[in-house]
Amino acid sequence: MQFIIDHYNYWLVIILMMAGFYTVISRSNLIKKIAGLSIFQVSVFMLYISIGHVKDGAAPIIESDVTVYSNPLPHVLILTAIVVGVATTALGLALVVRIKEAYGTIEEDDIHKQDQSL
Amino acid sequence: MIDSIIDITLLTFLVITALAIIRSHSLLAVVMLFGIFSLLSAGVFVVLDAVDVAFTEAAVGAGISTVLMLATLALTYKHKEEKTEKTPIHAGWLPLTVVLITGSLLIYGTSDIPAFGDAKAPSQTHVGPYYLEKSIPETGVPNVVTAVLASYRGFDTLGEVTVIFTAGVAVMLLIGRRRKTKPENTDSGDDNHDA
Amino acid sequence: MIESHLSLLIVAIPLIAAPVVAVLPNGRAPWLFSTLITWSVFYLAILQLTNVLTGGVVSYELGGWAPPWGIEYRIDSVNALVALIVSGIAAISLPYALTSVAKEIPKKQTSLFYAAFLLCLTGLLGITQTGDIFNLFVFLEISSLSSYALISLGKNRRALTASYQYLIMGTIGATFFLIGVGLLYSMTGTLNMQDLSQRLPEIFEHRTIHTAFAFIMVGFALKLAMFPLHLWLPNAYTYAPSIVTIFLAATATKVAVYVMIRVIFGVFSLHLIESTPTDELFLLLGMAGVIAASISAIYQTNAKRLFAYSSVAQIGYMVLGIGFGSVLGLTASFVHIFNHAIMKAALFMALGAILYRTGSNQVKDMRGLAHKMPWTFAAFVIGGLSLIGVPGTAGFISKWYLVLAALEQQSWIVVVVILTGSLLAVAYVWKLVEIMYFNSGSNASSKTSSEDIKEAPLSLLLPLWLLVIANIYFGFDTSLTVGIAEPAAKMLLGDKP
Amino acid sequence: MMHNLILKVVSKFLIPLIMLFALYVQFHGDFGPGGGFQAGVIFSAAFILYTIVFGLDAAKRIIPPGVLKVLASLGVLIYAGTGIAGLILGGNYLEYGVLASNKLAGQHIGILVIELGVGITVASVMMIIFFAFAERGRS
Repeated sequence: MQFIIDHYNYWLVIILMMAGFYTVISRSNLIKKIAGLSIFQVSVFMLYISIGHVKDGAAPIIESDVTVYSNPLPHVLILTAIVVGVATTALGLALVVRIKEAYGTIEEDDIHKQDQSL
Repeated sequence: MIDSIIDITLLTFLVITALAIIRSHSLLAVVMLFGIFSLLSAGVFVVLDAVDVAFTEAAVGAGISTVLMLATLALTYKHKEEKTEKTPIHAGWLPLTVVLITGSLLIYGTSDIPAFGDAKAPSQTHVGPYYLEKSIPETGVPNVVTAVLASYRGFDTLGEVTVIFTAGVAVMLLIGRRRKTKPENTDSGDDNHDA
Repeated sequence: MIESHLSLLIVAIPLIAAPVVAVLPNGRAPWLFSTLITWSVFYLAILQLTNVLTGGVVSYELGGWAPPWGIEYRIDSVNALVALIVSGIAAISLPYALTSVAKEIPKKQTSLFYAAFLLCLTGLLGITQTGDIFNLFVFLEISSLSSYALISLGKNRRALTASYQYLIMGTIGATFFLIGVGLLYSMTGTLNMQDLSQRLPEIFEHRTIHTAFAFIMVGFALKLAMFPLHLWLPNAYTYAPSIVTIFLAATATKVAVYVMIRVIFGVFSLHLIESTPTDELFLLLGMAGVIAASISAIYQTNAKRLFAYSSVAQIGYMVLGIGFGSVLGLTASFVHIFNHAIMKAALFMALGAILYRTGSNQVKDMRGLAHKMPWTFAAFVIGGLSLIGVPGTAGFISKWYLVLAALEQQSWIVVVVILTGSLLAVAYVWKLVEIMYFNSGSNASSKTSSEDIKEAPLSLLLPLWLLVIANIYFGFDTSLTVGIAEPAAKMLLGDKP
Repeated sequence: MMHNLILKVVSKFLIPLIMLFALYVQFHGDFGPGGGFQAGVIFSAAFILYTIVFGLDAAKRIIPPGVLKVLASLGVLIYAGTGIAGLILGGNYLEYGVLASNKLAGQHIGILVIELGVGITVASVMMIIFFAFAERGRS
C-alpha cells in the first residue's frame, strides 16, 4: 500500500507521457502529431514537478510563517521547458501550413504516396 | 490528504482526456481537448505547489498553443470541410510496442525513485534548499522561482528567450511572406524516386 | 578582460549578433556582419584551445554564482577542440555562403537566414561549452529549432516534410533526454555535470539511474542519427540548401557525438558502461550502421543523398570508438569527429558548387563534369579519397586509430567491418568519379545544357580548397588532432588504470 | 464577427484591463507568481483579442510587423546586453551584483531589466507568430 501511495503519481504521469508519445508515432495527421508531441512534453513537465513536490510544502514564495516549501528548481526548469515547447509547437504548425500549401494534404500517408509517385 | 485526492482526480481526468484525444478523429475535438488537457495540467501544477508553472501552462498551453492549432486548422481545411483525420494505413502494432517498452522501462525506472513528496529525497536536500535559504539574503527576491530563473540560472533564461526569438525567426522564414499563387515544387534535382 | 571571459564570449557573441542580423536590411550587410562574427568567434576558439592546452581546465561561473547553484561553463581540451571545429567550419562556410545563398535563398529572406544560421551556431557552441546538463538542453533546442527552419528553406517541397520529420524525431529525442535528466535529478539533486559525476558512483546500482542513462542515450542517438534511428537524416541533408547541408553535416551530428561521449564518460563512467551491455550494443549498432548505410549509399541516385547515407556510416565509426571504451577507441572517435567534419564539409561544398553551375545534384546530371569543372572535380576526388581513408589524407588517420583500437581488443570482426566499410566507400565514391570523368558522352538525357557550364566561381572554390588542403595537411600532421585527442581520451577515462 | 457591436464594446473595456494585468504580472514577479514570460504572453493575448475583433489591418496600423521584428530583437539584446554590462563593470556574465554599488540593489536592477527584455521579446514574438498565421489565411 505504501508503495502505491509513493508511486501512483509517477505511474499516472507515465501513462500520460505514453499516451502523447503513442499519438506522435502512430498517427498520420500532422496536426494531431503535434498535439501528441505537446501532450508528451506537458506530461514530462508533470514528472519534473512531481519530483520537486514536498509533502505539505508550500509554493516557493518566502513568507515568514511558512517552514516547508516545495523545491523551486524543477519549477524553474519547467518554465524554461514550457517556452521551448511552445516554440517547437509554433514552428511545427507553421511547417504544417506550408506542407498543406505544397502538397494539398496534411496526412502523412498521402504525402508519402505523392512523393513516391513523383 | 485533500491534496492527494485532488491530485489523483485531476490526473485521472487527464488520462481520460488523453485517451479521448487518441480516439477522436475530429481534429476540432482534438484541439479543444488539448486545451482542456493543458488547463487540467495547470491544475495539477497548482496542487503540486508550482504556481508559476501553472500560470505559464494555462497561458501558453490552453492559450497560445490552442489558438495556433485552431489557426492551423483554419488554414489547412476549407471552411465547411469536415476536419477529420484519416486512419493510418499501417498497422498500429509497431508504435504500440515501442510505447509499451518505453512505458515499462519508465515504470521499472521509477520503482525505486524517492517516494512522491518525500522531503528527504536527494533533490530536496542538495541544491534546491540553498535557493530557499539564500534567495532573500542574496537577491532580495521573495519569489524563489523568480530569483532562480532570473539570477541563479539567468543564463538558462537567456537561452529560453533566444529559443523564443528563434521560433519567431523561423515562423517569419516559413510563413512570413505572402503566399505565392503556386507553390514552387519542381526544382531540378528533386526528382529522385527513392524514399 | 577578454582572456578571463573567453569561454562565455564564444557563445555570447553569436547570440548577440543574431538579433542584430535579423533587423539588418536584406542584401550583403547580414552576410558581411555574420562573416565578421564567425571569424572572430573562430579566433576566440583558437585562443581558448591554446589556453586550455597550456593552463588546464577552465571553469566560468555564469552570473557569478558558484556551481552547482549557478550554471558553469567548463572547458577542457575535449570541448575546446569541438568548439574549434564548429566555429572553424562556420567561419570557412560563410565566405562560401555569399554566392551559394544568393542563388538558393530568396533575397527577401537573407537577413533572417543569416540570423537563423548564427542562432544555430550559438546553440551548437552553447552545447559544447556548457558544464550544466539542463543548460545543454536549452542550447540544444536553440540549435534544433534553427536547423529545422534552415532545412525547410530548401527549394524542393520535400524540404518541408524533411524538416517536419526532423522536428518530430528531434523533439522526441530532446524529450527523452529531458526525461533522463529529470530522473538523474531525482536521484542526485544536481544538474552540474561535474557534481553529477561525483554523486553518481554511490548509486550506480539504482534502476532509476540505469533508466536515466537509457533515456539520455536514446535521446542523443536520435539527435546524432545513430543507426537505426537515422531515418530523418538522409532527407534533411538532401533537401536542405547547400550551405545548410555543409554546416549541419560538418557540425550538428559531431556535437551530438561529443555530448554522447561527454555524458557517458564525463557524467556516468566507464564502469556503468561495462557493467551493462551498453558497450556491446554500441559496437553492434556501430557495425550495423557502417555496413547498412554504406550499402544504401551505393544505390542512391542523388549525390547529396548518397553522402548523407555515407554520413550515417561515418557516425557508425564514431560509435564504434565509443563502444571500445578504450583510450585508442575514444581517440579514434575524437579524431574522426574532426576529420569527418572537414571531409564532409569539403564534399558537400563540391556538390554545392556543382548545384550552383548545373542546378542539379542528381548523379545522372553529373556526366562529364570533370572536364568542365576540373578544380571542383579535383577537390571532390581528394575529399572522396579522404572519406575512403587512403593514406596521406586525414581520413586515414581516424581509420588507422580505429583499427588499432579494434586490434587491441582483438575484435577481428570489427576490423573486417571497418575494411568492408572502406571498400563500400570506394564503391560509392568511384560511382560518382566514374560518371564525372569517364562518362562524358551524350548529354542529351540531362536537362541542363552542357555548353554553358563553367568552373565554379572563385568564392566557392577558395573555401572548398582550403578544406581540401586541410584534408591533406591533417593526413600528415597529426599533432593537432591526435595530439589533443589522445590526452583528452585519457582524461575522460581517468579512472581506468 | 467584424460587425458585432457588443463584442467591440466589451473588448474595448477588456483590452486595457488585460494590458494592465500584464504590466502587473511583469513587475510583480518578484513577489508573486509571474514575470516577463507570463506578462509577455498576456500582453500578446490582449493584442490577439484586438486583432480578432477589429481585424488584422487595424492591428497592423497600431504595431506594424516591422516594428515587432525590431522589438523581438531588442528584447534579446536587452537581456544579453545586461550580461555584457556585468562584464564591463568587472563581474562575470549576467552577474547583476556589480550593476549598483550595493549587491542587493544590483540584483534588483538586473532582474527588473532582464524580465523586461523577456517580456518584450515574448510579447512581440507571440504577435509575430499570430500575425503570420492570420496573414496566411487571407492571401
